[in-house]
Amino acid sequence: MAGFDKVVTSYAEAMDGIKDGDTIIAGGFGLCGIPEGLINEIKRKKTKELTVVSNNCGVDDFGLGVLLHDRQIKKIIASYVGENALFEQQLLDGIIDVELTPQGTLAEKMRAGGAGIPGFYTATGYGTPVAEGKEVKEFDGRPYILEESITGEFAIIKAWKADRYGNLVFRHTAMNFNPMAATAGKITVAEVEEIVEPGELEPSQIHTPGIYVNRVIKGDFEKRIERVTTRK
Amino acid sequence: MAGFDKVVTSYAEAMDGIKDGDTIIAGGFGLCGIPEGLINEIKRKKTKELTVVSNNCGVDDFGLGVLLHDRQIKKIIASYVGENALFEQQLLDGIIDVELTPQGTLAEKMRAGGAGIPGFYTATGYGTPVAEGKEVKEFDGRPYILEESITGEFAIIKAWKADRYGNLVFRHTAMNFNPMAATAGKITVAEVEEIVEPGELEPSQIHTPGIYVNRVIKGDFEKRIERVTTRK
Amino acid sequence: MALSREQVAMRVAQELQDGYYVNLGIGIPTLVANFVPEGIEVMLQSENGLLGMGPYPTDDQVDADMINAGKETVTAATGAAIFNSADSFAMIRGGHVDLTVLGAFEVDQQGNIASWMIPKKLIKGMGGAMDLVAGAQNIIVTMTHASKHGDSKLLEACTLPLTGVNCVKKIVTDLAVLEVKDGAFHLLERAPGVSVDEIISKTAGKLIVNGDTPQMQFA
Amino acid sequence: MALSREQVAMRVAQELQDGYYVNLGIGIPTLVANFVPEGIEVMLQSENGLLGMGPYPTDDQVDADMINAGKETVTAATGAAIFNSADSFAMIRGGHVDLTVLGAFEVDQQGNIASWMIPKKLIKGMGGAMDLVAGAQNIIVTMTHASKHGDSKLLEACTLPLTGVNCVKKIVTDLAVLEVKDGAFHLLERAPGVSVDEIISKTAGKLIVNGDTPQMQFA
Repeated sequence: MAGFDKVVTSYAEAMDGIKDGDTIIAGGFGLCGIPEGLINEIKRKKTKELTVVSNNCGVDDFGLGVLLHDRQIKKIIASYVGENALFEQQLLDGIIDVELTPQGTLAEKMRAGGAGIPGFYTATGYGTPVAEGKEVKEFDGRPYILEESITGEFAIIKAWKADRYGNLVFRHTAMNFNPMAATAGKITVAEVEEIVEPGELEPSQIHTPGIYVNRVIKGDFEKRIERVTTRK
Repeated sequence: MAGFDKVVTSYAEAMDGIKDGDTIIAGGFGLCGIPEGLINEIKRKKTKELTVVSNNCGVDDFGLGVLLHDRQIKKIIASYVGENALFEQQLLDGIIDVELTPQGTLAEKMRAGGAGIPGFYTATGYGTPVAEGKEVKEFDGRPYILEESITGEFAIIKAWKADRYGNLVFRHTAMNFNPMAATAGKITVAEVEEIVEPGELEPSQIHTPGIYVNRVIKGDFEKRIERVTTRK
Repeated sequence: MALSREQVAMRVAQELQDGYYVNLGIGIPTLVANFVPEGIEVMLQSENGLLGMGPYPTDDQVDADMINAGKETVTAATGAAIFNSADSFAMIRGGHVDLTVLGAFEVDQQGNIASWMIPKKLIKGMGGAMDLVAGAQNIIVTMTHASKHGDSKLLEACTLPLTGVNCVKKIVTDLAVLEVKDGAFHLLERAPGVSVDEIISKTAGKLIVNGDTPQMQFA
Repeated sequence: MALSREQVAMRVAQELQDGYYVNLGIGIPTLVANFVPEGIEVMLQSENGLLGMGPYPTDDQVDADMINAGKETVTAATGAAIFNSADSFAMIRGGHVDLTVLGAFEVDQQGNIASWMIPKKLIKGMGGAMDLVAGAQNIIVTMTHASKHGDSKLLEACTLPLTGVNCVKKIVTDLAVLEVKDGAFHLLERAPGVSVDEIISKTAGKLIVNGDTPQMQFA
C-alpha cells in the first residue's frame, strides 16, 4: 500500500513544510514522551514566530526549551511552565507570550480540535482568571465556561511502536498528551522507537489509528528523567 | 483489595437497585456487544417506565427488544431503530417515545456525560430536524448546534475480559458504544466473557479503567448475528 | 442507457485516490469497494469503529464480534485499527475521512441532502448519516437520477427532512455525473448512450450544461 | 502543639474509605499514601494518566516512561490502568475520583481556593489543579493554618487569584480540622495541645465553634 506508507527516513522530510508563524501541537508531559528529534529538527531549521501548544515547555537544554535559545517561540499555550528559567526570563522580557490553560482543558481542547467539536463547556476555571472573557452558561444550575478547540499546522508526537500505516502504540505514561495532539495537526509527525509491519499491532490495541498520522520516523531517544525518585 | 472487588455472582445483585423510571445507558451496536444477561434480568424484574439510551433497540426477540413485550420502555434515545417491528407498532400507538439522535452525537453525548462536559457544539444535524430548538453558534463562520450530555442511573455494558477491579477490555467491534456508556452511569454494570485476576491485563491496553465500573458479572452469551454475510 | 448499480459503483470508484480513507454507505456505495482501480489502495472506514475493513469472512471466519456499520459480518484488513464509537465519529466529524459515498432520496442545488426519513412512512433513524455528511471533506452521492415514477431526485430544494446542508459536492446517478456548486448542478459526464436532453428532462433543479458533455469512460 | 507535615498527612488519611479512588497533590498530600489505615485499600490516580499508582521504583525499576503527575519516577500497582490525558481528566472532571487532597495558599469561607499563582512572583501555571477542584466530589485542603509571619490562610475572601470556587469541603491544617459550609469555617477538631483560642486567633474568616472541640486522635 504505497499510499499508506507513512515512513520517512530523515528529519528534514519529517518536518518538511514547517514555516514561520505555524502553530505546533506537541505531545509529552514534562520530559516524558516527547518527540526529541523533531524538536531538535525545528531548532536546526530556525523556524520562527511559532505558537507552541504543549502541556509544558521542557527545561532549559532539553525538550521544547531548546527552541527558546534562538527565540523561535512567540507564544505558548501550556498548563505548567515552572521548570524553565530561560522561559521565565523571556516572559518577563516580553519576548514570549503565554496562555496558561488548565491541564484537562488543554487535553480536551486538543481532542476537540481533532474531533470537529469547535467548543465545549467545562466547570474548570469558572470564577478564576481562566474564565475572563469567556462565555458562561448554566446547566442544571451550575455555571460552566465555553472553551474552544485547538488545531495546528503541525502536530509532533512521540510513540513507542508504529506500523508503516501510521498506527501507533504508546508505552506506559509516555502516552499522556500524544494521542490528542496526533488528532489536532493538519500534518502529524510521529517519532517512534520501533517501526513494525502492518498486522503486527493488534487492531483493538492501537492507541492512535494511522488516519491521524502523516509521517513516521524512527528516532533515537535520550529519554531524560526530570525527577528520578526511588525507594530502597 | 476488598473495596475494589467488583465481581458479583448473580444477575439479581448485578441489577440491584434499578427502579421504575430510571434512565439506562446501554452499550452495543445492533446485536453486537450487548449485555444479553443484564437485559434479560431487567425483563425478569419487570421494571417499568424506563428511558433507554442505546444506539439501537435490538430486534423483536433479542437484545433490548425483549423489553418491549411488557411495555417496559417509555422512551428511547437512539440513532437507528429500523430493525424492530414491535417497536414500530408501539411508536405508532404512542406507547413509546423516541428521540432520534445522530450516531456520532449520541456517542459524544455519552462520553460528555461521563467526562463532566455538560454541552458541546457539533455541525452534525445543523439545518435538519435534529437542530430544532437547539442553540446555534458560529465558529469560524460555520454554524454549529449545542448538544447536551447524557447520564443515567445505570449503565449496562458488555466486555470481553474484566479483572476483579473492573478494568475492561473489549473484543473487536464489540467495543462500539460500550466504553462511553461505561462512563455515563451512576452505577455501571459490566457483563463479561471472562474474569481474570488484577495484573493480567496490560495497564496501557485497558479500554475502560475500573473506576467507571461498579459491578462485574460473568455472562453466558448467545451472540446472535444480524446479518451473516460471507464470501466463498 | 441508464447505468446498472455496478456501473454506478465503477464510476464512483474512479474518484478514489491512492491513500484515501473512505467511508462507504449501505447499498450501491458498498459495491464501490469491488472496483478500486489498479494500482490504488484505499482504506475503508466503518463508523461502528473499524478502520481498514476487509472482505466478508469465509464461513469459518464468521465472528459475531466483527461486524461493519451495516451489521454484516466482515473481516479486518491487515493493518486495521478498531476503536470505540466516540473515537470513530471524532475521526468522521473531525474531517479525517477523505471521501464519503452515500445514497440519498433527494439532493438539491444547494448541496443539501435528504436521505433518512420519509414522513408518514416508518422512521428508522439517521444512524451515522448526519455525522458523515457534516464531517466529510468530500461527499459523493449515488442514486438513480429519477424515481420509478420518473420524478427527479435532483431538486431546486429538497422536499424531505434533511440529513445535512451545503455538503454534497458530487453526484453519480445512473444517468450522469454532476458537480454541485454555486447553487446549481453542473453536468460533467453522461452515461454511455444517454442524451443530454434526457438528463435535462429528469433534472428538476437548476442544471448547467457547458458545451459538449463527454460520456463516462469505463476501462 | 502544631502538627508536623507527617501528622497532617496522618490525619487526612483517616478520611480515606475502603475502595476510594484518590488524587493526591504535590507536597503534604503525597505523604497521605504512607498512612493509609489498616484494612483499607485505596487506588491513587495520577492525572498524567495513571490509575493505580504504586510505590517509587527501586533503582533497577526506574523507567523514564513511567512517571507521576509530579514528574517523579513511579511504578504501576497491580491492576493499574494507563490512559491518555484527555481520558484522565474526563475521569477527574466527570466526578469519578472520590477524593482529592491538595495544598493551597489560601481558602475562604465560601470554599474558594487559591493555590496556583502569586502575582508579581513567577507564574508557573495551574497544571491540573483547576480541573481537580472543579471535578472532585470531595476536596480536602492541607496547609499550615497561618503563614510564617502569622497571617491566617483561612480568609473571609481569598486575596490571590482563585483556582476554583465553592469547592473546598474540608481543611486539615497543622492546628485544626475544619468543615466549610454555609459561608463559614466550622471547627471540628483541634491538634493535640492546641487551644481553641489559638485557632480563633489564627482564623481570619468566619469561624463557628460549637461547644467543646475534641482533639484529633492518632492511633
